[in-house]
Amino acid sequence: VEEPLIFEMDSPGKSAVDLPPAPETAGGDRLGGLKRKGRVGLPGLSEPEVVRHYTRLSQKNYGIDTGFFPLGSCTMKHNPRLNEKLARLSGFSDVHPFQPTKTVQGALELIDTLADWLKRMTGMPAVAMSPAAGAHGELAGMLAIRAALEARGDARSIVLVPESAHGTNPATAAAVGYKVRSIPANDAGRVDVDALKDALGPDVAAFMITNPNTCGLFERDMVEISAACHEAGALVYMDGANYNAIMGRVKIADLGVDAMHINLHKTFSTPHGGGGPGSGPTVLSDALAPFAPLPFVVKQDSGWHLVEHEADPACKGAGKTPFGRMKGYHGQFGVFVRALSYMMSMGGDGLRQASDDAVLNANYLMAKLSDVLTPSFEGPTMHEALFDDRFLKDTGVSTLDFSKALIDEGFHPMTMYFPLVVHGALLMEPTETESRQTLDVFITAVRALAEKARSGQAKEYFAAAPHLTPRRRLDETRAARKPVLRWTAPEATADA
Amino acid sequence: VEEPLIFEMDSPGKSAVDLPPAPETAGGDRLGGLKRKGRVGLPGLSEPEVVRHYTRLSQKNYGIDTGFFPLGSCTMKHNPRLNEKLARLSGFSDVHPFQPTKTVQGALELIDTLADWLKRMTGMPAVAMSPAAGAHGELAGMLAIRAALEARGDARSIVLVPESAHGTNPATAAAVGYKVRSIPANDAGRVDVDALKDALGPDVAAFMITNPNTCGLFERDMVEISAACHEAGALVYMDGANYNAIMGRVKIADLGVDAMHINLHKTFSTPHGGGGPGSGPTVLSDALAPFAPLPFVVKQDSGWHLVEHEADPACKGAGKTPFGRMKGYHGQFGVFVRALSYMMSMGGDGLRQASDDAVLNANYLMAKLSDVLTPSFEGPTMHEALFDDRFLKDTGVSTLDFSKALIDEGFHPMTMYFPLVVHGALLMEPTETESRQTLDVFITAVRALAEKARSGQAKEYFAAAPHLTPRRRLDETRAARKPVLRWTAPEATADA
Amino acid sequence: MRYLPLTDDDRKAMLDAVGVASVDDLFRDVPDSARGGEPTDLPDHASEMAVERTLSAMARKNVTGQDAASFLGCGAYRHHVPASLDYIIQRGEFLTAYTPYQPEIAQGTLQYLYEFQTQVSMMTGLPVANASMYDGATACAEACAMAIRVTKRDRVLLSGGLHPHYTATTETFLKHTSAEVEALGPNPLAVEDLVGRVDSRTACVVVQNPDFFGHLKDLTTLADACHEVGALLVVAVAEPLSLGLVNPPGEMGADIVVAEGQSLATPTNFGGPGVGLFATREKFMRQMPGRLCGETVDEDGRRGFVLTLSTREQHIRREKATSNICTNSGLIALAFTVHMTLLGEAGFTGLAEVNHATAVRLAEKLEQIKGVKVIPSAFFNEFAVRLPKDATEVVDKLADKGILAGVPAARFWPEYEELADVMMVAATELNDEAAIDAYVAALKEVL
Amino acid sequence: MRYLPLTDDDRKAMLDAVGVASVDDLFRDVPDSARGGEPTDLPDHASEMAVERTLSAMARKNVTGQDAASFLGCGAYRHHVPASLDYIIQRGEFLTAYTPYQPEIAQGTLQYLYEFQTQVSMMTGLPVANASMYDGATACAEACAMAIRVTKRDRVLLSGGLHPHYTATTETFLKHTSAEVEALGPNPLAVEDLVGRVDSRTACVVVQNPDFFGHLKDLTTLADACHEVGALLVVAVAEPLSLGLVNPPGEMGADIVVAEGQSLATPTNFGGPGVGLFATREKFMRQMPGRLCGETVDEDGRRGFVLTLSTREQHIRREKATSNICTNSGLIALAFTVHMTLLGEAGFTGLAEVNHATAVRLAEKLEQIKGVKVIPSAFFNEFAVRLPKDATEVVDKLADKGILAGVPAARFWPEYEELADVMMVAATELNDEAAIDAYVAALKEVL
Repeated sequence: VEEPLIFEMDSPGKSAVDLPPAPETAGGDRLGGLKRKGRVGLPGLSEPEVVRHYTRLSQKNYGIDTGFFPLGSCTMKHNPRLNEKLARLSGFSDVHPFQPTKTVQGALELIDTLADWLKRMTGMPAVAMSPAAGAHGELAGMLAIRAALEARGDARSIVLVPESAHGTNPATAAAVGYKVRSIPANDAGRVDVDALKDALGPDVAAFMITNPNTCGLFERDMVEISAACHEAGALVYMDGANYNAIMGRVKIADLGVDAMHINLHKTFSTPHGGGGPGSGPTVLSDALAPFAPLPFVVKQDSGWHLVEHEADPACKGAGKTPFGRMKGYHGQFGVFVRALSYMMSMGGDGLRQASDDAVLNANYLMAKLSDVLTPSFEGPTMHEALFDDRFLKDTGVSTLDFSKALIDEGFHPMTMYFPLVVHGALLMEPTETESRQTLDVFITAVRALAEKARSGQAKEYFAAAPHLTPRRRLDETRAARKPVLRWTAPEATADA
Repeated sequence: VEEPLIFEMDSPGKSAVDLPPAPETAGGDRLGGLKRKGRVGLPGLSEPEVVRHYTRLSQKNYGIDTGFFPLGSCTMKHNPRLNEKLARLSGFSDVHPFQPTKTVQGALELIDTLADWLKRMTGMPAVAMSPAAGAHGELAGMLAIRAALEARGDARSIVLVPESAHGTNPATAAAVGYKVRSIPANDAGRVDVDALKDALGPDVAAFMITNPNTCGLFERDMVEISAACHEAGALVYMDGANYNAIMGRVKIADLGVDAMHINLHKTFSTPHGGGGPGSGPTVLSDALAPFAPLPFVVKQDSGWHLVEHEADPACKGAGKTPFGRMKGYHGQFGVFVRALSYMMSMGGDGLRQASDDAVLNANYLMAKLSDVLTPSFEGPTMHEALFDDRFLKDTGVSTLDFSKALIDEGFHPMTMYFPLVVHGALLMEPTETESRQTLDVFITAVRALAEKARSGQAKEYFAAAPHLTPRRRLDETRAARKPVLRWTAPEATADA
Repeated sequence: MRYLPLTDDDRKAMLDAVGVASVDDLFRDVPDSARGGEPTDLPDHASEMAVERTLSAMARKNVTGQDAASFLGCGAYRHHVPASLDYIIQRGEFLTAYTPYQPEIAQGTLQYLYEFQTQVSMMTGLPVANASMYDGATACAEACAMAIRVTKRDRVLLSGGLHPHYTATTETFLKHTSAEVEALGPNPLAVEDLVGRVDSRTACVVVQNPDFFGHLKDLTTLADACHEVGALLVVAVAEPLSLGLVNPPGEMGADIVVAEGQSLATPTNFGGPGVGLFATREKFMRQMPGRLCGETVDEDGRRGFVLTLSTREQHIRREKATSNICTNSGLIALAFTVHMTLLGEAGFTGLAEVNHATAVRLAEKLEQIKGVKVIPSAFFNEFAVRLPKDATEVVDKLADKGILAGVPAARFWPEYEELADVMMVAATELNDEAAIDAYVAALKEVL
Repeated sequence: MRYLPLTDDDRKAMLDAVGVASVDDLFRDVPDSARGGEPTDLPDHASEMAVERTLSAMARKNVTGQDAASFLGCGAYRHHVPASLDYIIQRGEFLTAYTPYQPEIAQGTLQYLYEFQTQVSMMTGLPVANASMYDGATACAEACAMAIRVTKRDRVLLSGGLHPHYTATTETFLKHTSAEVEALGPNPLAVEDLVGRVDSRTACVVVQNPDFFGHLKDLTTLADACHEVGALLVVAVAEPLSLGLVNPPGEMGADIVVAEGQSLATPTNFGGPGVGLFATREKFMRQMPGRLCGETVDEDGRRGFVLTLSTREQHIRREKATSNICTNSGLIALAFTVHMTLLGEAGFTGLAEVNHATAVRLAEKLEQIKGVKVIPSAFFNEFAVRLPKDATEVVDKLADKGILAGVPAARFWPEYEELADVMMVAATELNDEAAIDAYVAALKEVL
């Protein structure tokens, strides 16, 4: 069944909302003559039509709730409904950011409690809670690094980034005014430490490293890397995208890093929501802690206090010189509630077990698929299994085709063509919330598809996949060449 | 994707619920040696698996939220989420039926307020709130009738039921100890009043009539029928299954009836839930009011009072002699909240408009389909459009085949083979919550299918329909011949 | 009016298509004397906000289990409801579906009903179960009617330990049949002689386990006595969680088990809706009331599920149906089955253990109060206590202190003076140590 | 541990398949000095019940908009959220999906983003909109960065009427670029001379409408002044509901409109998450930050939607990307678009009217209190007032009386003594007559 756009379902005058009557006023409106003249152009629908429309749209989507979602580097784990329920307690949801702080002690306590958990887990002394997502957390970390360097009168100009890094790393470094230099990987899929050491110098502000890295591997030389950076006067930003593999196993502080963001919407299940909202608290070392952005919560004898200004005695008086503000208000509070709900549910023991199971699941996939796919690097791997496209050589089937064929088997494809350091990458992240039964069904399907591809008889089948979806492959070139980014009434088009 | 049974997903020892620790006790258990010995046999699953399992199962279902559901006599109207939200207020959901009544004044107020709305709408002086569904409401009504007749020393032995009635009517009459006599319909699809008058006599306890009747027609002679019954000393039970057509238009009291149940889960949108829970409050005339079942709510100076015993002064002292009790506790309270939420949202004006629109929608379907299907009776019809299978004559396509083919077009089929008074009946009830656009799409699909059927070329297509569903036609004979009503472990089967 | 999609333009165009001038014309079959039914004394339609405000105000007038420490049972139990359960039952595909008459597009409903029937069968220890009844009380009444059909006898004996609402509902249902219902009076202290009352006229004996006062009993002797004379033993279970810890009725010889599923499905909701569970022996399958879901295959040979044995039902059998039940408790059955699936073997038995231990803990503390006596020697998560004062007064005073302490027996039997000092008390996993201590302290104060 | 499906048996079998003895072996790449990361000082896993109890206790320490009459705004507004909206955004297919990288199985997300972009475009009066940003403040910062890219100039002028958090965020974002940010100080009373400050070095001027103090302004002259020198006008909208009643920025000459969508999407949630709206002129399309959804066709020629113009984004462009944004606010964008669809033209404009009338009503009543002055002559649903006393103290005292009366300007500018008696007050459809009267009465008491 095709589902039209809401604009194509318009019945003028209809509304799915009944309004209370507007109160009488003595003096008419006070709009200063700025009242809107024309229609907005919004369509009118009744409530039954709206509910059915979005229900039907939802049925064209794939989510963790509907099936296995091994999208590498995205940590698509189960999203508990308890998180949603607690975030909707009116004591959390119906609280305004600018209430007198004596009326929001529970909200401040929640922020401080979550911060405390994050600090204990990572062993880091401080955390900036306000970043709204991973990339935003990177920005906070890099701003803190720049502030710290400037505070010691040594801003520097270069940030080093491994070639396997997520695109957000160089983009963030550039946003903070740094030039970006790429560091190559070695044959084992890890940072080439010698190359890094060669690149370190008096103008290097920081090294941004993802660990476990985007090939799914732990950077064995991490402690040495941090030491080398610090020795060269540079700071270490660790991208926390893959933190799920090591929480409860590795204290971040022990790796010598200065900053790491944590994606609450991935690692702490809060959930991804089709593209957010996220939340990216950034843990900071002692070197960076004084520069953490506004606002932040401190516990005082009189209760929890929200520091919103540099002039606040809890700021300046306490040796803090915040580098600024990341966004409006006090962080992604609704996401905090969900994250704390998850963390308390899992506990210290459960979080460690989650890392163990995530890593075990990835290694199990690797073990069970290594003979039919081509693993890019030697294991053990961490929470992801990386393959390249050598197994597809001479089959005429591409990584893209192979992934699209998996959709017809009932699975969300793995991450494709990332990381860039291997050819035709297939990056699978099973997470700890998948059962062995599910992995086995997936393994069977992947093996069958790999055999089908290698048979040489199925090139057209793969090229045409997926076959069973609400839409077949979409023409992305056409979309980009002459972008149509909004609906326009057919009449208007005819006029144009 | 196939979805196994939960029993086939078992991992022993697993659970999707973490329990609090059991408290220590001084003296061990107090089970008197009756502790369970063996396993229950339940499967162990984790929360992610359970959520995914039921999400996937849900996707094999069709509901109002997913599409048009013109199932005749079932009033499948939109189910507002406001109802669900308000029923979940802890002040309603987390209240125990046996709290001291001073702690549940709001709950009693709600029951009394809903009763008041029902009485005002129908013009009837009393209502029994406790029946749990339509058939249960019928039972309450017939028990009240029997009690009233016995109270006047004239129990009688026969109940008259039109041949077009729902099966629950004769089943209910039988459950109250009456013999059932069928009254034929006339050519206009209505009760044959002469036949009824002939059948009325000193041993007739009641006439059970559905109005609008199951052919979708209003019983024009209703006032006369009631008068004739009363004259013969019989009482009139009106089946309220089709009340949606006339609420706000016709006061039930004006029709001279003595009892009518109201399906809150149909007429008042509370919703149907794949088969309940329902709620069937039964409005009663003055003749029946004293016999209404326990419990009931009365407003007193000190607040709302719940009458739970015949010995209560608000019962015996007030001339009430309840015929008994219909079920545990005080009625389908959670359903009451939803119904009142809907009724207050609609208001008196909205409820009348709902009837008008439901009737208009049915007549529109009738008008737009009369040339391709074969309407059974002359209109205007009320909220349903009834067709028979004459239009399928000599096509080799049955009513069943035709209905199943509609599924492939994205619609839930209409009611088939009911009422029994026409051959191969197709009974469509669009309800007021469908838009004209939806009806037009449906009309186009039905017209195309009717033409396809009449082309004579598509017999096999229809016989094999539906084609696009999670399951094709199911073997019901096999299911009934050797019933398998529960899962059994494969080993156990092998042993048997 | 947000729920109505027709606009005035639509209405006009549709009236034109129908060929009438106004909607009034469509109601022309209504006799003149019955026109003008508009309920002019009802308020007009209202915004979500306004409705929410009005109903929230009513809700706030109730004392909830969150406002007060609650120890109430008597067939309705307060347990933790997992968040995922409440999410699943609100999915539109479940919530807004009809009874699964079209199995090709109702496999979701049908499969969960099949899972439900299997779970109920496992819990009760009987091989077949139906797809739900209205509630425990009506299921009990239907069980008696079924026993009468099966045995072709007329005498029904109801234990005095049966939930008084079950007793009253059964009496009402059977009032106008040939059945003779003998309901024994309540007596929490004495041993009831049911065995001695069974005879060759008896269709069935109905007992509750644990009974209304909390007594947990071995039913084997009674079952044997019933079977010896060809009567059936019907066992009612008001707290199905007990089946996680206690020997199931099916293994003690019950022929029919009925139960109220609320405790494992939904909050107490002031008593409704619940869900009736109904299980029996294989040989009685075709005499069961209610819907049944069965396994079969589709045209392509794939396993699927359908409603079956509908020749028992009223839409086929009409006045000869086994019951008049039609709509039942589908969504509450779903809630029940989801909860049972979430719990699994380990969770179900573990939760039962926590409940029992909590109740024992409470009993041990109450027994230390002078004049307070816990009546049953064996119980699950609920027990009657005898107080040194009038129980209704005690409950009333404790309610003012924020403790919903129990249900006075006098609420059900105001005429039995000897029960005036008896109160039923339940404890579940939601009653933590602090709540128990607060209860004990408050009770001491008012005694 | 309810979220973990592996059993110990599974783990053992899987370790065997991998060929290692224990999970520790899988972590062998971790340097010895970094082992032992187990957070032993954290509590163990807990039941749903226990977590709910702990977090509910925190929630109860907050005063909610249901406990107190709330008149707070300053960029976060309390509106009625329709029940159907909250249902839709909780559907697992939306809630648990990822960013729609695989369009064949993400048409649900993509179609609503396309609907969202269209609605934002319609509301703002600008032809293209993106698929959401984090919030209004970051959208504002991104707009300035974009204006710098488009104009290849460095000066950014921020109005003193801009939300102070938007100002601070923009300053932070642009801190280490070549940009020179000039942020004017707050002055609710004076007319700001923005026109006189625009020059040929100006990349953009940012104003808020209605501004932080509630002033509603005609921006046409300022737009002309900007365009005359080749600068862009960026307009921030903190209360998008105002666009239902007020001339949209696009029609007053804005080149970029940024807004905070929270007010139409979610409860206030102590300030987050929100959703940033971002719209601009067609010619700047390829310079926009954030995700964009575009229309296309599939292999069978059917209309479908995809993420497009991703060559602007960091996963392609890396350090040359238009922004580093990746995850944005998909689910809040869904909430926004569902609410806008529910409202439709009639509901959106009608709700705006109710809000304005409610605010006017409140203003009229406040103006009758001696010493209280409503500052803006034209406003939408919020306005600054000058009090005869210190505003912080007044707010504090009224909070104790159950009135959340407003936000003192001193909360944002503690250093501006002349703002000590200024308070921002908002009124929405949720403030009924009774709440307004209670407010006025309580305010009189404390003044």
